[in-house]
Amino acid sequence: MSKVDLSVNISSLKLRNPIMLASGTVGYGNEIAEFVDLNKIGAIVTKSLSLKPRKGNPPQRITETPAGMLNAIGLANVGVEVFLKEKIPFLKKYDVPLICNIAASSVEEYVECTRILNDEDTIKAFEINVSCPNVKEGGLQFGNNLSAVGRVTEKVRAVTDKPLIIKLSPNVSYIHEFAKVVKDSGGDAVSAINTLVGTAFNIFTRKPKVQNVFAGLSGPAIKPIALAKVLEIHQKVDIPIIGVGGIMNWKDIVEFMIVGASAVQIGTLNFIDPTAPIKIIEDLEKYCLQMNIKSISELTGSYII
Amino acid sequence: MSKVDLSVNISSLKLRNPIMLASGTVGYGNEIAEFVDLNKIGAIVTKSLSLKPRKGNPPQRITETPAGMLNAIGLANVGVEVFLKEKIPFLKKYDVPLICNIAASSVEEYVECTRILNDEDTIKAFEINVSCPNVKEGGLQFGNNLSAVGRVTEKVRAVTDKPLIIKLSPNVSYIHEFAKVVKDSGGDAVSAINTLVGTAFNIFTRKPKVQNVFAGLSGPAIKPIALAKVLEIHQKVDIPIIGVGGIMNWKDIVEFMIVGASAVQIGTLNFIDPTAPIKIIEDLEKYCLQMNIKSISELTGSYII
Amino acid sequence: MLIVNSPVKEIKEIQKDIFLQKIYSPEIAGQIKPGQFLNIRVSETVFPLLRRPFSICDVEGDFIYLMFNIFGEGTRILAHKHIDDTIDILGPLGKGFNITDDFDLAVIVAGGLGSAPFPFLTRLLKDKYEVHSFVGGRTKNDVITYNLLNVQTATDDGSLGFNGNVVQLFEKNLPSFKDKRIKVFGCGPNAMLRALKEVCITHNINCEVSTECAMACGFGICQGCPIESTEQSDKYLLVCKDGPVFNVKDVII
Amino acid sequence: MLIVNSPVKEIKEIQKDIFLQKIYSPEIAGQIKPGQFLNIRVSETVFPLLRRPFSICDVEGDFIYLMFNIFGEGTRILAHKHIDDTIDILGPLGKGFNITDDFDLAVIVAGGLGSAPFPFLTRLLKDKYEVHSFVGGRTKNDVITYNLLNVQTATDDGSLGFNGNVVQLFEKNLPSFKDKRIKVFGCGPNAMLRALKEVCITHNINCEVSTECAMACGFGICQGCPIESTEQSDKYLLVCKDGPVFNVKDVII
Ligand SMILES: Cc1cc2nc3c(=O)[nH]c(=O)nc-3n(C[C@H](O)[C@H](O)[C@H](O)COP(=O)(O)OP(=O)(O)OC[C@H]3O[C@@H](n4cnc5c(N)ncnc54)[C@H](O)[C@@H]3O)c2cc1C
Ligand SMILES: Cc1cc2nc3c(=O)[nH]c(=O)nc-3n(C[C@H](O)[C@H](O)[C@H](O)COP(=O)(O)OP(=O)(O)OC[C@H]3O[C@@H](n4cnc5c(N)ncnc54)[C@H](O)[C@@H]3O)c2cc1C
Ligand SMILES: Cc1cc2nc3c(=O)[nH]c(=O)nc-3n(C[C@H](O)[C@H](O)[C@H](O)COP(=O)(O)O)c2cc1C
Ligand SMILES: Cc1cc2nc3c(=O)[nH]c(=O)nc-3n(C[C@H](O)[C@H](O)[C@H](O)COP(=O)(O)O)c2cc1C
Ligand code: FES
Ligand code: FES
Repeated sequence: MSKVDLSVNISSLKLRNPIMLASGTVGYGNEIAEFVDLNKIGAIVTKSLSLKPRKGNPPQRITETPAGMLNAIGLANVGVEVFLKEKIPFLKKYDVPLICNIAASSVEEYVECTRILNDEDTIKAFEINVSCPNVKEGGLQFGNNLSAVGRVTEKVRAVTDKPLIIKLSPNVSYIHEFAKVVKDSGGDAVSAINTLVGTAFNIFTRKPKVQNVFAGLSGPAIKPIALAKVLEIHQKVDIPIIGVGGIMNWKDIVEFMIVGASAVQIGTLNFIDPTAPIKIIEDLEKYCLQMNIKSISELTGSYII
Repeated sequence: MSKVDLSVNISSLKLRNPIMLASGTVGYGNEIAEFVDLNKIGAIVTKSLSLKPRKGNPPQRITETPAGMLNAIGLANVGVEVFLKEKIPFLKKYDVPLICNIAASSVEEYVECTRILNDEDTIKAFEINVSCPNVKEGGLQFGNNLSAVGRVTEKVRAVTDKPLIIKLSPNVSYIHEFAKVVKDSGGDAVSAINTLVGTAFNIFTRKPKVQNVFAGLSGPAIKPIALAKVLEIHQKVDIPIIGVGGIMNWKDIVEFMIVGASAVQIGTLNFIDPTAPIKIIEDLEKYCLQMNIKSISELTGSYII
Repeated sequence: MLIVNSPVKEIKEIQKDIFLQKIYSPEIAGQIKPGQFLNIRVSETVFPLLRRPFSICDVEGDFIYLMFNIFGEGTRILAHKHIDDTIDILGPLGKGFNITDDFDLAVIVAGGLGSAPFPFLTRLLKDKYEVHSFVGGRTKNDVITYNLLNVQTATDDGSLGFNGNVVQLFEKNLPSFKDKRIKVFGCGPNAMLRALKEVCITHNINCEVSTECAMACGFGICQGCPIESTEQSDKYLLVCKDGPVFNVKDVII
Repeated sequence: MLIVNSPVKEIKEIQKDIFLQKIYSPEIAGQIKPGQFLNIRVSETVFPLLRRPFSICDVEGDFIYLMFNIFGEGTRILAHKHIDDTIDILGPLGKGFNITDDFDLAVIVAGGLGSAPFPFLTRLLKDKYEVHSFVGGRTKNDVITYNLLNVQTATDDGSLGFNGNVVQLFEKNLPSFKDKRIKVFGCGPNAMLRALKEVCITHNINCEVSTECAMACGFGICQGCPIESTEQSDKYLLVCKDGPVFNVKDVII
């Protein structure tokens, strides 16, 4: 047995280790299971689900940038019904906390999705994606609108007792204001960050490289920004934070925890080395032993400023 | 003589080519002049000047990140008086438009700096840095505060007839709102973007790698974000835009121009290859010839979406 | 699907700017099929960040071959590997060509680097089937006939072979195949594959093509590589998982 | 200041994990002075992005030498260069050691890779002056005495030479120099340089140290490398331009 306690808590959700697989980067778990023993992972977050299936954006959907990538998948997903019928059975075979990420176009749709998914025991928590570029409320993007984020949190809270995580947009001036609204509206935790808005153009055709024009930037390029957002929240709001953005190795995870994350999500790295999450767990354990850390949760917010 | 017209206009400021050297990345021109024939550059922007000399932040001030760097220099500068006395004489020897970048802690200080510098003929335009992390108004950072940016623009406009450029912060939800305020308050152009807020921590000491904790992210990592900000402004506000952020080669410059920039600034690249700006000019010319572009300004906002 | 680090054993410039890389990879060699591909991490660093997809060009015992040109940073780094440097391979990926159909004559139609998957396909077909190859390029430098059989060439500028594109050349030759049950295997730029599809549909010819698409993961988790299906308009197929080889009847290229 | 691409001609591991790289660079060799440094771009790509500063370790005719260990990604890439790969050098940078002072005996005090600038300094001093070297490290593997003269060693763990740090060793030996006009040249971690400064100030010994600091440009345009001056409290000196060598009297380390 390991001498280091790697388990962490996000509100009432207990994870065997802080490593979650991020929404949109592991589909519904099937393909990644060929590389990762899901039973060893902290938690898995589904691709964003909407009420009805969504076809997503036409190609080209992705492009590479320096130390990063842009994507505009357009929330392609099977919808909650098909998810329950066709995707959950596979995930039931594993002993890994399943977190359903939900994306919707209105407060009502968020609530409806949650209600439909809530009875499924395999689902251990919800992560609400308020930061997808296509989702607007009153002309503003949901994720950039304090009162919209408050309203979604409150209404979804009303229909579920499971841990409720709100995934925040980084494309705002002060992310801690959003974390505060989440807390005040009954949310249990926040994930920070979703992708940053970016674009890229072909200089010969003058057309956007990603068909949707604006796309989301992820990968190591954004890590310093994600760390700053997590730190900002940690300094100002007392709410559990799940750190996401540019994690490539165990060191990045330690860095996220030091600046305030209780757990982390691995995204883009799954595309590059899908076996990394497992290797990282071992490395984290070694670090803790070396640093004489008994429980990895001691790291959370342990910065010395 | 060249067959391509590389000259561009930013309001009444005519540049021989679109390549400007960004504030804070070429000091006051002396050292860079060993590598770059300043007479060939579009314009040079000084390190941000304040009314009084500023010592800047204690070390460590910089650190590297994936395809980027963080800096928190803390606006170390000689102050406007010393600048006029000791730094201008060197720059006078060159035939290159000099743009003074100004950073201040209050509207009054911005106005005062501009007034003092305005009589110096060598100074061809002002760039107002409203996005430095240390500068606050009413608790908010200046650059994230629409009315503060409007007020600075208006008041500085009142004391100078030279082209007035406002350098915008990218750490906001909708940068075009700021560009609009600048335009409505009498500004002639905007520079986009300044650095993004980021941080990095040492995982063994748990201390910030940059002493100031929060620092500004620059370099190729941020290029997709900078491009998206320029495009957002171009789509919504009719004002000349100077594109800045992560430019490493001529292709990046073309990309910035396509999404809407009338000119560009090279920042971090000066540290890595100070001779690059000159090489890039030749490459730009070749591209224009190849693409049958007579005047490089045709590129500005020529995206096909 | 495996992730293996395999050593480069030989790098040859088989013609100007076209590289053939021989890699010792028994794991991959043992299970890969023609038309499948590999997603290769060319550097351990964050630059370039993503893997790069390459067709399996050929298999010989425990060795596999890649064929590529220097297109951007990733292929530049790949071309500059030294002997015994290892490369990080994820694969085999996707669905390859179906060679169990009912046909007598295999016709290969390749444009530019679209020749890459065909040496391996040819190796597996040649003992059982007659194989004819139509190979095109913009100029003669872009025509890659390496290890192909019964080759006819076409160039846009007429510098080699037929003056025109390779699909036109193929169509022109169709009459000569008229008594045979033929199957066409195509690879090249999407514009070429579109033209090939049209010809094959018109003449009711069985045709599979290997399509190209920007990819992140290569194995179905990122949804980055959609291609429009002719069957279902409400969802896309994925090039990396459902393809890269499709029957032209099944996709809108 | 120049930017040159110079070919690597030899890479040697002079002791476990310590590399010496010989580079053909007549341009740099012709003008660099001991204590000056080079800012090296180890990759043409954006990773790593910034140049890496290295002391000039030695100069022999048209060749220069660098000494380094594999610390992170940049030095890893540098250590894996092949013969005749070129490296992109910006330099010479900064102010070197002043060897025109009035002294009879040069005393070198080096900790760990702080030995790097001293082979060159020793080469220039040895004909005119007596040179004594005190070299320390955490363990015996960290003690680098390469091409130094009259060496005494110290290790924190006592595995080689004096059991303690190199500044203590130097101080212990001070009495033996008491009739000579000595000048001390120090390089090593800042904590060591602080201790060395204290000893030298206490005993009124002329001492120059080469300081270390994170750098972006290396030539004075980024303001990234401040060091507190003893003269002026209202502004910092720059390590890259005003240093990296400072007289201990002039800076607060
Ligand atoms: C299934 C499949 C098989 C392929 N087989 C081969 C082959 O055998 N030989 C060969 O030379 N090329 C092949 N390609 C194309 C090859 O992947 C690209 O040439 C390569 O990714 C270019 O990388 P780069 O870093 O040199 O170029 P860059 O332009 O620097 O790459 C930038 C980004 O664009 C992507 N990209 C660029 N061109 C293409 C392209 N044509 N298709 C998909 N993504 C692209 C890259 O993967 C990368 O993410 C194949 C592509 C696919 C999808
Ligand atoms: C004037 C000067 C002379 C030097 N001379 C030598 C020498 O002769 N031999 C030698 O081995 N090392 C020397 N160093 C230290 C050397 O620059 C670092 O070891 C090297 O930058 C590490 O780069 P990396 O990519 O391997 O490490 P990483 O940790 O990956 O580097 C990350 C970043 O931190 C910076 N950094 C890391 N360590 C240091 C350090 N100690 N000092 C300054 N910046 C650092 C890097 O430049 C880079 O920007 C010198 C430093 C300075 C300032
Ligand atoms: C291809 C791709 C698809 C994504 N899809 C979703 C999604 O459906 N819902 C969501 O909340 N986040 C989605 N994300 C964002 C990631 O979950 C994560 O927040 C982001 O990529 C930053 O982490 P990374 O840098 O580790 O990738 C997606 C990211 C990528 C790269
Ligand atoms: C070390 C450093 C110092 C900077 N100082 C200033 C400054 O004083 N004033 C300012 O307006 N911008 C300053 N900047 C921001 C740059 O001018 C530029 O907006 C930013 O670096 C993005 O461009 P880049 O990615 O090309 O570097 C500084 C940037 C760096 C890296
Ligand atoms: S490339 Fe990721 S799903 Fe196809
Ligand atoms: S490293 Fe840039 S000023 Fe010293």
